Amino acid sequence: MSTEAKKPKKMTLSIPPEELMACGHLACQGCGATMAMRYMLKALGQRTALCIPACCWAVIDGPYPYSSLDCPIYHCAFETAASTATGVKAGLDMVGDTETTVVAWAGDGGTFDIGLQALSGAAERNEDIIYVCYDNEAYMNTGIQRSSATPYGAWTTTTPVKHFKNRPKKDLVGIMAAHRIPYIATASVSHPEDLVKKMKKAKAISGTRFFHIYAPCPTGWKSRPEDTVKLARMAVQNAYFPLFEIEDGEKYTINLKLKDKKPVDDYIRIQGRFRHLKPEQIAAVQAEVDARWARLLKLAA
Amino acid sequence: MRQKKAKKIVFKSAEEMPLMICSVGDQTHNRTGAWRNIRPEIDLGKCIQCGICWKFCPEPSIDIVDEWPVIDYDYCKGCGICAEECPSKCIVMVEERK
Amino acid sequence: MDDDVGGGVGDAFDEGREPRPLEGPGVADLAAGFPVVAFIRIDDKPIYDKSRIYEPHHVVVVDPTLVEAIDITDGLKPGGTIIINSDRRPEDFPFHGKFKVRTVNATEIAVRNKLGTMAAPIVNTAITGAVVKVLGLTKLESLAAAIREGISIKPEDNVQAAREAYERA
Amino acid sequence: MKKVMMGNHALSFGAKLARSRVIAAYPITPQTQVVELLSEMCADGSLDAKFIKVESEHSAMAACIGASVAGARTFTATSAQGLALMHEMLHWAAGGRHPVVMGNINRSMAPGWSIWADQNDSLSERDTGWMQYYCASNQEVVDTVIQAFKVSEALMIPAMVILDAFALSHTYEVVDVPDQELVDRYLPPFKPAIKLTPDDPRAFGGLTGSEHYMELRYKLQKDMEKAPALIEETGREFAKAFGRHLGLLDAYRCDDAEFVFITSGTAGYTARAAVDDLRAAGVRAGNLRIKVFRPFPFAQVREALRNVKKAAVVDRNCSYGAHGIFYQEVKSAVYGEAGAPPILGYVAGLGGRDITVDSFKEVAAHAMSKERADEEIVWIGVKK
Repeated sequence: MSTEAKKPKKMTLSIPPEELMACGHLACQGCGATMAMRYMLKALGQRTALCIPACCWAVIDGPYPYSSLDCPIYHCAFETAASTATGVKAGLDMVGDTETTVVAWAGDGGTFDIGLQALSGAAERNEDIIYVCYDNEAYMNTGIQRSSATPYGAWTTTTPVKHFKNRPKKDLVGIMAAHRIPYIATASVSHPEDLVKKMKKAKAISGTRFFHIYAPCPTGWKSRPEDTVKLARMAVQNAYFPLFEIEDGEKYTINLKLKDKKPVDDYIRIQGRFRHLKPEQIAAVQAEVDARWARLLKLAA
Repeated sequence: MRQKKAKKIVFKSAEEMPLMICSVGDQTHNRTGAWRNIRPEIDLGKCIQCGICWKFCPEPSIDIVDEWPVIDYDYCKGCGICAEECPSKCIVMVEERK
Repeated sequence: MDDDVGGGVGDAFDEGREPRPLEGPGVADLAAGFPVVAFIRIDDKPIYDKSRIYEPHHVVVVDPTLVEAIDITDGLKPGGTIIINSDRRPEDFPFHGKFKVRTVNATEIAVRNKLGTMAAPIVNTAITGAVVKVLGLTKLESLAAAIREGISIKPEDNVQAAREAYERA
Repeated sequence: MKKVMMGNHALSFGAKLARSRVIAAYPITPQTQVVELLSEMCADGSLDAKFIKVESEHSAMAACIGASVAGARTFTATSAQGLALMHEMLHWAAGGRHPVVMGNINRSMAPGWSIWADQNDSLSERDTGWMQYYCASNQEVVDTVIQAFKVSEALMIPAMVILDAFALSHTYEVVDVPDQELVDRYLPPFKPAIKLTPDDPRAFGGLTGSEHYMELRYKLQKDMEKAPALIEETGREFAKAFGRHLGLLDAYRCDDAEFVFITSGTAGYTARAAVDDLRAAGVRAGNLRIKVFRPFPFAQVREALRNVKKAAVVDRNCSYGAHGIFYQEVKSAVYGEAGAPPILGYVAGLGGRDITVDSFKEVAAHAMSKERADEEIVWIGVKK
């Protein structure tokens, strides 16, 4: 392999080249959450302050006295991402820094479950923060226990195969929409351009902005590390995790229209956490996804 | 884009530690390349310089040097996303000899 | 620390006299309908005793129904004063004679001055007018100034209620 | 300027005079007037602060921590159940070295629901790394808030300013409100050496291994140990500026005392009245009010008890299965001292039961009838 063989052309990168995340971090191989952080920081830039509760990122960033990010971070208590971010924003404002974007960056456990009260409080007050939930659909940092973001059918260490989770994932975006906050978006690590674009849009809005980012976890989903982007893309294309925005709790916009909506079957089959599902159970997943998609189309019409 | 490769920080006494529990350096002392079981190899002859491998690298351990992707094996954990996503199939995963 | 409770009773109450510390540990209950007891100590010297008062010199009864419900004379020092918000005469009360009883219809005064409603009259300022007069605590104008400083809603109606009670008591 | 105000408003005035920049609070009886007045002050512009009306005490302390690490002077207030809900964040504030100052109204813990005074709420937080000041008058409340900010910011350790429910929180007293200009001279703006800013990006509070954690806590303890001297020093400075001394202990007629009460909070003032009565009856009594419980003034208590023949600690709290909590600390302060007096422990006033001059006389009579402590707890005023 040699570079002399070909004349290099000028590369056009589809996302900003600036890196605010350094190598050496502690994420597992093929970690979706790590990609989500990298893309968000590319969009928001260095003047970003992060509040990170207990979640994978509490570890990924690196232990004391290190950090992998070139932004200030406050590692906060599990249920306090939104409330700590509220305080950081107020504190920065009062010391004269009104420019820094304050981000609460939490996993699904810290958002859907233990941090929901603080998030709801911050959203109701319309605090001037961006709240990002990177969703890997279980408590991965503690070793794959079910959260209320765990989808129907999934195995976790607390929903063993014989008693897999038989309730659907909580509709968090719906809950956030009910708060009538100025901006809500879903995003996926398979679509970094879309993520960066929406994050930049959110940065220019004031008030509470909420992102739900789909972040596959090879460790917890029992999938191959190299399939992380593929799985995320499949989830977008089969409407398992559609990409859309909600402005002011009302105006729904679907960012990626699905002309040819794929079935969930392939997506389910390449993840070990769903291995036990029988065809009729997969059909139930399909029915749920179809119903959610139909509802979204109606809301966005 | 190139990251500095920092040294490990050793505090010899409590006195040397800042009052607040805060970072004083980055994680680049941690050569995560040691985790790797399979290594990506890029055939630049087939590379179309699309930047997709760079875009999807979670470390990020793929740099763009003179318009070509270059893998930093000090940090590449060998996840294989670059090979999986490469549209020209110019990256192959090769078993690491340890 | 000796001087820290010995200051004046505040601008409005001060009148340039010897300062009088003032205390009232409220034993407020959470819900409506419970009897509420509050206390005030007045002295020229610093007051350190922070406990409730068990043997008062005077008793002020804001809610006349309490006269039937509890023994409002419990612990009252002989010859003490009882000021009751009531439309009855002092001699109508059984403890009249044993104690010095004074009545003022603070409810009527409050309602006429649009303080609360007939069902829930707000009688605090009216009864205070009577207390200040009967016990000779301070001048009416000092009380009026305190009310204006401390009450942001309808201050003049409250001052008027206090004035009427002061004049009638 | 002298004003008649309730203890809760004394807290608000303290926070205002200290120029708090961020206040995050949640209402709880008997604390509500603290936050009501502060929100009015923020609304009418007399206080240039952000008031965050959070949805729980847990979030209140989280927001205070966030604001503090960003470099803002931060205040909150709570009581009892609210303080207990904050428990996790109290560790966070102290461990993270965020000098938040908080008013706590001492209220008994449920169940059954109680809104009245005792100290088990704040004393349950004694091991969190917060400084604790117990006040006996509204003047002391307003003064202590100002001093607490000065000490806390010097040491980067948070502090609670504590007052009894109703007996102080809702009691109106005369307060000499310190002059703003003098307060500004006494308490300069908060300028932490390290703070959360993109200009100096750091990760705060990350995963800390056993090779580092202990040193960080060692530093907290070492700085805590500096607090007693600093409290005395800033107390003298306060006296110079405002004419009122603020110290660790308040010794009343202790100089020649043979028998002393050891007290805290408002009971520590009621005890003075009992001391006067005992003196009139020929007993050389005194009262040692412990104003600062954390850090515990071990050396100062030891010194104060040097010539005392007997001491009775009256606790408005109980560590169930052990003793009154001040009693434990006082005993450990004199442990092993040659000639240390017998120290007896009394528990009184739980759930807002009144502690009266007579309660103290009962304590004195009991203590004087004993050679030494022969019960773990002597209960005062309980229907056994």
